[in-house]
Amino acid sequence: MRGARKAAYPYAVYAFTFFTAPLLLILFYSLTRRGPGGVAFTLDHFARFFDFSNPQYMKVLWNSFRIAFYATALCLLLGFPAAYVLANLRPRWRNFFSMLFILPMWMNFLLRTYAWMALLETNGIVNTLLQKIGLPALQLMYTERAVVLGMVYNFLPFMILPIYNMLIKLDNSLLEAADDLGAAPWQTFVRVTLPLTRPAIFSGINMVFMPSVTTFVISRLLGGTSTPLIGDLIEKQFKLVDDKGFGSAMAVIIMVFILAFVALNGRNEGEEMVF
Amino acid sequence: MRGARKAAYPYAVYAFTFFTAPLLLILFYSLTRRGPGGVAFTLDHFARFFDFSNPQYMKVLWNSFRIAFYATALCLLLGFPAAYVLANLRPRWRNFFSMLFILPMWMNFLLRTYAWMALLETNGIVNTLLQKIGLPALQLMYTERAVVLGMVYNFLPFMILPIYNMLIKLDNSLLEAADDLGAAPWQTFVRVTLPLTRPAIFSGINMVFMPSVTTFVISRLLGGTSTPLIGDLIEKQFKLVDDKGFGSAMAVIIMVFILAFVALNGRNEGEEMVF
Amino acid sequence: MTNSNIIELVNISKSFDGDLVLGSVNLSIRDGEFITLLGPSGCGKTTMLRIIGGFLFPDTGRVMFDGKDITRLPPYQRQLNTVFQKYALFPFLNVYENVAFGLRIKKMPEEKIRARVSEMLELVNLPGFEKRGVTALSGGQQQRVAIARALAADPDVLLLDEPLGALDLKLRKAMQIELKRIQQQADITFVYVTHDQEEALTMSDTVVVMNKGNIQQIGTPESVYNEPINAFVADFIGESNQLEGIMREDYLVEFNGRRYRCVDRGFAKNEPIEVVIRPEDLTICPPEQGNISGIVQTCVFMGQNYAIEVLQDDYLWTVHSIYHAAPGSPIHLYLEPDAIHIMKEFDNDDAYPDDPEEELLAGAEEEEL
Amino acid sequence: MTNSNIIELVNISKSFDGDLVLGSVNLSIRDGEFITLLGPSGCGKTTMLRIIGGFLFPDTGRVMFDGKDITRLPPYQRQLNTVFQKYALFPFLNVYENVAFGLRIKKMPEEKIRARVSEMLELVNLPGFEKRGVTALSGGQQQRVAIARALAADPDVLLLDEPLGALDLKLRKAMQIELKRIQQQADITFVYVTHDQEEALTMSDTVVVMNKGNIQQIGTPESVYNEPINAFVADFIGESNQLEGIMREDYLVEFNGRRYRCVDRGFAKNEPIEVVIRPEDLTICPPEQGNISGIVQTCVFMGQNYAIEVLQDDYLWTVHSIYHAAPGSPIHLYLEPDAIHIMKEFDNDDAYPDDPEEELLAGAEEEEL
Repeated sequence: MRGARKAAYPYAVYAFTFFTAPLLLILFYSLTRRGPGGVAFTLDHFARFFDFSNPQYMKVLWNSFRIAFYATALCLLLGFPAAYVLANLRPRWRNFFSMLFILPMWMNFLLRTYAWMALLETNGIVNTLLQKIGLPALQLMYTERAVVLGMVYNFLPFMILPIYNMLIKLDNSLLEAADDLGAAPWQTFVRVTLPLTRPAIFSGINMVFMPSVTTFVISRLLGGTSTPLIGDLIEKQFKLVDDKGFGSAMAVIIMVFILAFVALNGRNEGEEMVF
Repeated sequence: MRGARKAAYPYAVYAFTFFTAPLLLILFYSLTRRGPGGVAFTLDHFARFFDFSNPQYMKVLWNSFRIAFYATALCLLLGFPAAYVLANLRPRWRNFFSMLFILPMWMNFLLRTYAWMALLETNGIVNTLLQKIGLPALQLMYTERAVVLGMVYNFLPFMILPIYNMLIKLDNSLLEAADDLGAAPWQTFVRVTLPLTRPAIFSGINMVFMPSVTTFVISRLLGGTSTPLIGDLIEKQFKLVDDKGFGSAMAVIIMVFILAFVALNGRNEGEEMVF
Repeated sequence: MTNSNIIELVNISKSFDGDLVLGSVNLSIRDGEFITLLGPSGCGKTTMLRIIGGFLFPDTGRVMFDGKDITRLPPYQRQLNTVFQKYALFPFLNVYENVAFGLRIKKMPEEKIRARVSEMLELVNLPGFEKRGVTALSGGQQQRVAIARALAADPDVLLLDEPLGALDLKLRKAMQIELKRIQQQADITFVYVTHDQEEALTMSDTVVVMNKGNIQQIGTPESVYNEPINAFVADFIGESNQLEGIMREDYLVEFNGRRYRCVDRGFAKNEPIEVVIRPEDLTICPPEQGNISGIVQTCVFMGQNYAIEVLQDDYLWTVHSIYHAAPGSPIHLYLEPDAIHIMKEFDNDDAYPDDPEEELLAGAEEEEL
Repeated sequence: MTNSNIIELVNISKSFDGDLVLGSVNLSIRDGEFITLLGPSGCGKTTMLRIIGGFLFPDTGRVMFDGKDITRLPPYQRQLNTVFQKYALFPFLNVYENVAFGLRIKKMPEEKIRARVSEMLELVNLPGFEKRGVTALSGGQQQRVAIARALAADPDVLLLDEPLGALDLKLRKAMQIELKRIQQQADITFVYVTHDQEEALTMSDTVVVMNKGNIQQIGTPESVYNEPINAFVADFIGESNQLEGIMREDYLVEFNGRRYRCVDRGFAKNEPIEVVIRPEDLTICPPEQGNISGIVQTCVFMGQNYAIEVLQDDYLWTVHSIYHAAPGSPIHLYLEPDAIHIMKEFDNDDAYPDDPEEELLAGAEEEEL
C-alpha cells in the first residue's frame, strides 16, 4: 500500500490546495482593507456587522436562521416518514421510489425552483385551480412562506437520504427484541427505532440547515424583497457593491455559526457521522 | 411495525407529491402550447430543439456534455487520490481533513464561486502574483477552462465522498490476501482496490456529471458568453423569453439523457449504489 | 418440571417462497423442562423457535400456550421471551437500562425495577455491571445481559436461539453449565436451539432431533444417543459405524459377512436392515475373546482417547479406545450384543447429507427470513 | 516431514500501544510438519502467525526462512501463503480467477494456469466449480477455494488462521479430516492457529500451547495432553481435576488429606506442589479396590460417557465414565499412580483465567490490528 499511497499524495495535495485556497482568500479579504498604503489589517468589517446601534445586519442573520429553522423542521417532519415508508417497501419498489426522490436532485436546483415558481405564481397552476373551484387567488409568491417551501423542496432529499440509509441498515433483531420484551409497535418505534436513527437525523438536520442558512437564490426568486437573507447580503457585496471585504466578513461569520451548529449537533452524534 | 408504518404513509405521500409535482409540471409544459383555443398538445418544442437544418441547440447540448465530461474526468483524477490519501490517514487527521473538504459544501455554491472568481479575475490574485514575478497576466476568466475549473471546484466533493466512504469500508483482509499472493503494492491497487471501489467511482461520476451538465450559474459567472451551456438556454426561456414550453422541453431532453447515462453507468454497478 | 404441557405445537407447517421449511410438526413442551431443538443448519429448528416466539406465523396449524391458542398473537403479547443469537442488546442503553427495558414498558415502579435488575444481574453473575455500556462488554458478558433482560420480565418460557454460537470453546462449556444452573434456579421452561450435539446432550432434559423440516426423534439425551431411531439420528448425534445387514432370525443378525448375536427381534426372516455401532462400543481385546478382527489403518490421538480405523475385509471400522494401536498391526475387537443397534432400512433422503454444505446454504437463506 | 527447520523465530517480541502481545518467543518449525499454535483468545497466536506471514513486523527478533532472514520482507516477497479467517476471497472474481490470482501475478502462461487451477480444485474437492461466483458458495466451499488459492502458488508453508472457526460443528469435523489429507497430499508445512484444543489434538504433528504472549509447551498431541507442563496447559487442553498437594517423599504425594503412590521424584521433602488428574483416569471400582471414595453429586450424559461429580470431603472430583452413577449414592474410584501428574506450584497468572472473557476482549482488540 505504501507505494500507492505515495503516488497519490501530490494529487491529494493539489486537490486540497485547490479546495481551500478560496476559503483562505475569503478569510484574507475579511480581515484586510485596501488603503492608500496598500493592504492593511482591519477588524472594521466585523465591527460593521456587529454594530449594536444599528442591528440591521444582525437582524438579517437572525431572520436567516429563523427561516432555515422552519425549513429544517418541515424537512424533518416530511422527510422522516418518507424515509421510513421508503425503507419498508419491498426492494423493487424501494429502488423505484428512491430514484424518484434522487432524480430531481440531478437537475440544477435553479431549474427546479423555476418549475416550482410556475406552480405558485399569481397566475400559476395553484391559483388557477383555486379560482376554478371558486376560491379567491392567494398571494403565494414573494412571501416568507414561499421561501420556506422552496427550501424544503430543494433540500428535502438531504434529509431523506441519510435517514433512509440508516433505516435500511437497521438491525432487525433489535426491533424484534423490543417486540419480544412487550413493546407495542409504537413503543418499539419511540424506544428503539428513533434512538438508533438519531445520528442520521442529526446528519440530515445539518445537511438541510447549512444550505438553508446561506442560500440567496431561493429567497430572491421566491421571496422577492420580502425577507432578505444573509446570503443575499453577501452576494450584493460581491456583485453589486463590490465590497469584498464586508462580504467576506459576513461569509466568515456565517461559517463560524455553522461550525458551531455542527459541533453542537455532532456532540450528540458521537462517532457515527453518516454522510 | 405495522402501526408506525401506517401513520407514516400520509406524510410520505405528501412528501412525494410535493416532490414530483414540479417534474410533472415540466413534462406538461413541454408537451403543450397555449393557443387561442386553450391548451393543446404539441411536439413542436421538441421538434424545434432537434432541428437538423439549424442545429444550434444540439450544438449547445453537445458542448454541455463535452465540458461536463472534462470536469468529471478532472474530478476523478483529483478526487480518487484525494479520497485515497484521506482514507489512509490516521482517524484523527482523517476527520480533520474530511471536515475541510465538506466545509465549503455547506457554503452556498454561488458564494464559493464568487470567491473563486476573485482568484481568477484579470486583476485577481493569480494575475497579481504572476505579474509580481514578471510574467504576463493571463485571460483566466470567461474561458471554457474557467468553467471547467469552476465545475471541478464545486463538484469535487461529490466525487471524493462516495469513494472515500467506500475506501474506509474496504475489507483490509482482501488487500492482505493480494499482498500474500505475491502482488506488489501497485498490483494490489490495480487488481483489488480499484475493482472494489468501482461502484463508488461510478456513483461519483454520476454525482459530478449530472450537475455539470445542467449548471448555468457557473458558466455564466465564469464563462461569460464564451460557451453557452444548455442550462443557460433553459434559464433564458424561463426568465427572459418566458417560453416555458421550450424551456421545459429542453429540461425533459436533458433529464432523458441523464437517465440514460445513469442507467448505463448503473448497469456496471450492480446492486451496490453508494449514495 | 411438571407433567403439564405449557406449549403445544399442532400440525405446524411453514414455507418460504414455496420451499417447505417445516412440514406438519407436532410437539409438546412440558412446564419447566429444558428442551433442545437439535439439527443441522436448514433443518427448520430456528423457524420453529420463531413461530413459538411469534416472529413468524405458521401457514397451517396452531400454537397453544397454557391451553390458549396464541398462533396469531404478536410477540409483545406472548408470555415468553427470547435470547437472540447475536444478543440484540440495545447499543444506546447501558446494562441497567437494557435489563430494565421490558419492566419500563410494563410501567413497573422504579424501586421495583431497581430490585429486579440487581436480582437478575446477580443471577447471571454480573453484579455491579449496571452502569457499563453494553458495547464494551465481552461476548460472554453480552450473552449474560441478554439472558438477564429476557428473564427480567419473569416469562414462563425462555427461547434461546443458538446463544453460545459466537463464543470460544472453553467459554461455551462454562456457559453451558451456567445456563443449566440459571434454568434450574429460575425454574422456568427453556426451549433451546442448537446444531451442537454435545451441547444438546449435556444440557437438555429432552432432545428433539430435526432434519429437513421434520422431527426425527424426541427423547432424553440417553435415549437419542443409545437408541437412535434411524441412521440420520445415529450419524448426527455422535459418530457411528453404519453397515447394511440382514436379520437372519430373532436375536441373530448378519453383517460384513459374519453373524452376531443381538438383542433385537420382531423382524421378518432375512429382512435387510441397517446396523449402527458406536465407535466406543468396540473394545480392544485378546484374539480369543474378539468377534471382529482387522488391520489397524490409522490411530489419531483425540485427547480422552484414540480414534482407530480398522479394516475388516472391505469395511473400515472406527473405534474409540483409550489404548494406542500401531498402524499396520492386527487388532481384535469385542462387540457386545446390546451394542448392536438395528433399524429398518432407512430412507436415504433422511440421512445426514454427504455434502453438508448444501444444508448450510439452505440455512443461510433461512436466517435472512 | 524432515528434520530440517524451514522457519525459525528468534526472540520475537511485539507490543501494541504499549501492551506486550508477544514476549521474546522462540520457535522452530520443521519442514513438512503440521504445527498448531493453540491458546485462548488474546494469547498472541494470531500475532505470531501474522509476523510469520509478514503482515506485522516484530519489535525485536528475527524471522528466518530456510536459513535466510525475512524479518522485514513484505508478504508478497515471502514463499508462504495464508488462508484467512474469513476466507478473504475476491468477491468480484469467480472461483477460477480467485485461484488463478497469484499465478497471473507471476505471469504464468494461460494453459499452465488452467491446468494448475483444475489440479487445485481437484485437491480441495471442488472440481467443476470454476465458473461459480464466490459469494454464492457456502462457508465450507469458500473455505476450500481459499485453500486452493493459497496452495496454487505452490508455497513451502501454508499459514492458516482459525480457518474452520465460522463453520458448523459437523462440517468442521469433516474439514479437519480434509485439511489433514490436503496437507499430506501436498506435502507442505502447515502452521495452523486455533483456540479449539480438539482440533489441535486431532490434526497436528506438533502442538504449541500459548498463553499471554508466551509459549507454555511444545510437543506432540499426546505429550501436551498426557504430560502437561503446568496447570494452564492441563486445564486448557481437556478437563482436569486440580488440587494442591505436598510431596512427602519421592514417589509419595499427599493431597486432599490422603497419601498416594506416584511416579514422580526429585522434589524437596514436603515441597508444596500442584496435582493434576484427568477425569477419565478415575475409574469406578468396587469398594475394596478404590483409593478415593465420595458421594455422587451429579451425573450428566455426554454422549460417549457420563460426567460425574463426586464430593470427597471438600473437594469435588470430576469423573468421566461410561457407567451411570446415581446422584446421592456412595462411589469408589481407583486412581493409578501414573495418572497423578505432579507439577511445581504454578504462577496463578499463567492459569486459565476464571473469567475467560477478559481474554476474549483482549483477543477482540488483537484482531483489529
